Amino acid sequence: MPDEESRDGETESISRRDVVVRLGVGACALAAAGSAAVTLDFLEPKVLFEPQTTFVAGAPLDFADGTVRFNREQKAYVIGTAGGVYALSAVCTHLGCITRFRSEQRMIACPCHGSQFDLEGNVVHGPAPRSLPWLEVSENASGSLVVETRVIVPQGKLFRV
Amino acid sequence: MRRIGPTLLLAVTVLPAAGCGRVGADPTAAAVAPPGGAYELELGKSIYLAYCATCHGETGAGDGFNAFNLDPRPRDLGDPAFQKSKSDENLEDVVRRGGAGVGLSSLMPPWGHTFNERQIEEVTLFLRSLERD
Amino acid sequence: MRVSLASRVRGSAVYRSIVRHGTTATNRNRSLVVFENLFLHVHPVKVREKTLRFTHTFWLGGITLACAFILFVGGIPLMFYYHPSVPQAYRDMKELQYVVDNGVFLRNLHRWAAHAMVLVAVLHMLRVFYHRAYRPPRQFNWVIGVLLLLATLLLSYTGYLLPWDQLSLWGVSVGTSMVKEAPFIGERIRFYLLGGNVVSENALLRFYVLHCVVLPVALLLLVSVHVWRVRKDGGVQGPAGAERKNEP
Amino acid sequence: MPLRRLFAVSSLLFLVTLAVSPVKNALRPYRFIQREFRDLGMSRATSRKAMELYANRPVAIQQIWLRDFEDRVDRCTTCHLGVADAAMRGAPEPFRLHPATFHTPGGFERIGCTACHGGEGLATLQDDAHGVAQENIAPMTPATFIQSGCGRCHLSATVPDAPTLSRGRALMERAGCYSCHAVRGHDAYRSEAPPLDAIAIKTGAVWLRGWLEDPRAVDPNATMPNFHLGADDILALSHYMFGRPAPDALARRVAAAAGEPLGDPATGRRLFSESRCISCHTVDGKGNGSAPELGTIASAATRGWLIAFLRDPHAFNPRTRMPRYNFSDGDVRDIVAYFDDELRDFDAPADVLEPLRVNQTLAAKGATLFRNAGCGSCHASGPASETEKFGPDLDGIGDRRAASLDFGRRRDLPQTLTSWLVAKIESPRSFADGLRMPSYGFDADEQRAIVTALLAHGAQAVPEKLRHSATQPVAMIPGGRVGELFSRYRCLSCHQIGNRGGDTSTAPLTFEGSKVNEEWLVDYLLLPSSLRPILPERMPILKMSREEASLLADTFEKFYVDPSIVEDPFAGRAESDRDAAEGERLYTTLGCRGCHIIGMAGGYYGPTLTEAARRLKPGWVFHFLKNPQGWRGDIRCPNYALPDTDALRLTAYLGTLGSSRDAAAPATGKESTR
Amino acid sequence: MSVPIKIVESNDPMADPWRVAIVRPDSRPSARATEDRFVMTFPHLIVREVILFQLVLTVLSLAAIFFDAPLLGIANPLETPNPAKAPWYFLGLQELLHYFPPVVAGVLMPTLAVIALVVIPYARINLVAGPLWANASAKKAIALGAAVALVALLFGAFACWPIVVPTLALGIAMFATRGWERATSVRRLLWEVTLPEWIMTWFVIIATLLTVIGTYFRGPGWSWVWPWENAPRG
Repeated sequence: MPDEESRDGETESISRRDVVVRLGVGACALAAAGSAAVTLDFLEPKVLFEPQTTFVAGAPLDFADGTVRFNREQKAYVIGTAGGVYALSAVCTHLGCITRFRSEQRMIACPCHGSQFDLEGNVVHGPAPRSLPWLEVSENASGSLVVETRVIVPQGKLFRV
Repeated sequence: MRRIGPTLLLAVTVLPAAGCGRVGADPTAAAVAPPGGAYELELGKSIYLAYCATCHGETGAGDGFNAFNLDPRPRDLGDPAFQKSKSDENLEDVVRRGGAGVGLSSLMPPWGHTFNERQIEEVTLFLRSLERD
Repeated sequence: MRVSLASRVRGSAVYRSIVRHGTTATNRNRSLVVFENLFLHVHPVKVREKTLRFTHTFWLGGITLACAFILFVGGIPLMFYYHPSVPQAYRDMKELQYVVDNGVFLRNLHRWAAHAMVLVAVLHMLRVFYHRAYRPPRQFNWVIGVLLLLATLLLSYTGYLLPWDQLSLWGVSVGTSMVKEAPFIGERIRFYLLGGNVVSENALLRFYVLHCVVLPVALLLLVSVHVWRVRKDGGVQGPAGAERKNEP
Repeated sequence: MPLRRLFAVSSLLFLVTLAVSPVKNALRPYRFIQREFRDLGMSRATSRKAMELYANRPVAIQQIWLRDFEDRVDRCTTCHLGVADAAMRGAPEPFRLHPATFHTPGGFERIGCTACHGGEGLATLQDDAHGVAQENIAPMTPATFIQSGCGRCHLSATVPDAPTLSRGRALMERAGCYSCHAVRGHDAYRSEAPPLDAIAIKTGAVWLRGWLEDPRAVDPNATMPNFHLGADDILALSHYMFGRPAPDALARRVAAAAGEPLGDPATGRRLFSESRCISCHTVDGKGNGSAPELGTIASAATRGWLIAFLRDPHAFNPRTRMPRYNFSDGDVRDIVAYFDDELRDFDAPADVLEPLRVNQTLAAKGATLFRNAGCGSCHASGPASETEKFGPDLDGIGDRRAASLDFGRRRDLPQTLTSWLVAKIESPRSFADGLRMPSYGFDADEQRAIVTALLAHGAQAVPEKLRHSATQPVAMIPGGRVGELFSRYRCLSCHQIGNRGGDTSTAPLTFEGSKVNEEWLVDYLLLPSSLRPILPERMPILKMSREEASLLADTFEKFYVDPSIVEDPFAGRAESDRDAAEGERLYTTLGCRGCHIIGMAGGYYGPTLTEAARRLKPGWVFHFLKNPQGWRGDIRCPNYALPDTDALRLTAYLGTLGSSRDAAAPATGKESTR
Repeated sequence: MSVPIKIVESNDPMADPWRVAIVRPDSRPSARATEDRFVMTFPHLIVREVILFQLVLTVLSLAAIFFDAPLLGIANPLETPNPAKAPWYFLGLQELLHYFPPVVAGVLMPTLAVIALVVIPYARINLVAGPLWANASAKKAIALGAAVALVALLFGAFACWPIVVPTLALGIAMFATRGWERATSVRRLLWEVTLPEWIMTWFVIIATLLTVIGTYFRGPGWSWVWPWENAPRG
């Protein structure tokens, strides 16, 4: 207890009682710290029940120049060009509405606040601050296209087919 | 024995066959394997009874009902000497490519296109269980 | 002469802004420890030495309080992994057991602490009775105590349904069907309690809210009053017969 | 002890106890198993890349989440890390690569693990996951019954690649389980057991009592189980049955037949063998055994009844699989004469067929007994709706917890569902007194098959999209005249059409039209020749008229065809493809004679090909040779992966066989599924 | 010091006019406590409290480590476990239900119990109670005897032995202490037991008894079983 401490708090005169007390206080502190750590670990989910972030878009051949396919579940466009295939997030960069592809004007429009994007994802006009991000496209073992919606790639990075 | 048997067989056959000397050699490792071995043995058995037993017989003695006017007679698969003389690769090869494929009688047909590799493996596993002791 | 880290911290302005009293063991400081501290100032600065004796109260009230504290603190993390819905509620128990780190420990702790609290609370009540500590001026605190006991029972009981296993379902069915027998209002009460006529997902949700919000708050209030009253009524009272001993 | 020391000690104690759980948690078994797997993987890795994949594997709980399959979560792959990893072929458990089955590899993401293997998918501890000795956790399905997993989704009677399951279902069908136990999807089931109202005019009291005492002792082929009836019960029952009035029509027929003159046994014997009765019946144990033993038939039924029955079996038992042969009155008299001469029990008491003078009180007693024993469930003459479901219904039996089962007296059994079921089937009444289920005398394999079939009945049906009922479309069973013929000759008793019909015959008729030539079929129906010398089951001579035969053949030719089979495979092919000589060489080198007979030489497994040309259409032969299993999944003929040329040449060779009528026996070809 | 104590003990404070001081039920006895030794709350009380908390958590943690909380199969309204039991602290009531109509056992009795508990500190008898037999009149004895008998008969009528037996036992004990005023040690202590204490003790005993029976001695169909035959339920 403090009352057993040396009158002068600055100097460390190590009496046996003092050690005992410090031992106890230390143990408590340790326990507290440990509990905190364990709680954090506890709060970290160890399994996830989330929809797949990747989806199979189809065979490369399905994406001739100009094809635009919308995957509703994954909120992404898969677009075929002469050079290759790329995927575009369909989530508007303004307030996160789901954009729609207007086939007649061949552009992407947001129903909420009228933002408009071209097929590269660049903002044509509207409140949207940034262009739509490009998503990673790769090929799986069976040779069909796989889009990973979590990975954003620099604009213009086509998947050559 | 009914449960243990397959386990041991599995230990001595499939593990080396699958080319995992390091793990397979370890008996304790093999001893952990019964379920896998049992399932595979079951599959192998059902394939054997359906396709092979008519000539080789249910016990593998080469006395299936279709055997009697075959020349040469079907192999007695239970014969320990035979079992010793053949590696799993050999057996699988005969099953796969038939007698003709390995320079034996063409009366043993090739099953390589009827079964997939895994099934051939399972049959082989069962063949090993036919050895008489 | 070496200046320890500890003492340098104690010297810092920040530390002083938080802890107003010094470390030196003067009675002034010790008093400050108590009444400068929100949680400790339910205590008087000085207490009768005899009240510290184990046999004086057997610390039963304290143990009950400790259980309550453990239940509060342990219950909150559990809520992070619980959905009051069918069949997810039951699956969450399995998740705690199989997936969540230390989940099963926390669940067990919560369960056993709950049982312990009911038991100790009862013992506490008996202790108070046999020590005649309900006598004036403590009458009202006794009443609060009884209410606390009821709150404790209800908390434990509402929590009993949450795992949504056979034990919960039928434990609660049996209990609530007793309520049903109350004349005139019984049916009604049960209907409100279960949010229906059978123990269903509604009941689960209602019990969940009761268990996690309503009753804990009620308990908290009652406990604060209870503890505060203990001090106002002149501290813990030990054996009534204690005085008898020191007759001339 | 001074306060401060107490404080120190309790603080330490506090710290230690709080530390236990986190430590325990850090030592969860799966973490070690996954590290072990990493090392094993790296030791087996073939490429640096693979090596790195193993090395960088995070230690974490793996799971297969089947959102639209009862929202299952299978965490088996947390420890069974190699199930889909080719490098883990034959590795020690728990890392072993999963055996190749119909669904694996590839099916994991769709059906997970517990769907077939049972157990607790959520668990990450071995004993819990495998449901070892856990009252509230599903135990794993033992390897021997694993095919029950297939049955959860595959509801058809026969499931390819699941012989045990299929056999179990067939056995349950035959044994009549569904007439006492309600089971989803078998509500319309009717047992083949005959209506009993004609008993009095069929046989005698002595025989009946013998039968009631133990049917299998009288007839090894009997499907009727042993009810373990006491002597009094048997007496009462027999009085009850003889008390029941036989339908007049039948009674008159029998009486009339009894009065007819005796026939000629010699002719009878010839007719008997021509009619291939032992394709279903047995004589002294020789034969197929799916129908009653006939060795002592003459001592089991009166002459009059036999004659009347053979003339029109369907009048006596509408549900029988026995065809109505087109015998002349004389034929029948001769056959029954042959029975009287030879197929009788010579030690049987003289009065074995004496009817019974009915005692009404006993009869009344028998009536109650008849009801209580549940005889009506199988023997009722009415439709399925009238029969009473006696036993408990079996839906969900596959998911019952051992704890919820009544083991009664059987303390000897291990407390598992499977052992309980096996024991129930083996000796149903050993569990307690007063149980009504009779014993069927199944052998171990049959028990295993039936339990497999039972375990397939889950508590809830699997979601629609996962269910898989029929492998082939339900066949068009024609109406009108042809329909009558189908029913009269009971084609479906032996042949399968679509997913209907019995499996006695090796030749399903679904696409018979694409396979055989019409004129051959007519001849065959009139005078069936044996295609498989080795099999006791052969097509009987039904004595149908040429008109009937051609009508049937014509129907097959027109309707039962597979459009994917071309008429003429040689169309637009090189002349060299018609090289029959080359085909003959192939026939030898491929070892076809191992199974097929041509002339005299060859194996007995496959059908004789001596007259292939007359029988088989070249289009079908080609189609079959290209991929035998494509014709039917369970074909035993190996797939030689023949190039078109070779297949065509073989076809051409077979086309030369027996086109001239000089071949020894009339012969034709069919593939075997024995 | 001794004076106020006597008053507290006397059955009727108004009966002794020569007393110097009277402690009325609503006054604060703390005045008396002046000579008690005082110590600083910190550290003496605080540290004890900390230790107490540590010990409680330690014990509970050990329990949590070694005994898993029960978890049976998922709730299934179609499959009633036999017996279906409430949590242990309600099993006393459930046991009562076995003897009395639900209204009585499920509602009346618990309500009465709670009310009884609430009014304890307001019932005069609880405040001034002295030893039961201290200068007790024969009337009192008869009244008590009658009460005990009545209770016993009442519950006996419902064949509720777990209550009847302790009632009689305690009744006998109660009368047994009658003559022990001059006795020493234990007997003397027993003699000092007041009526409220007798009643509470009675209540506690039957409550415990019923709970124990309900928990360990009831099997399928609420039939009597022995714990060791009882299938272990969570």
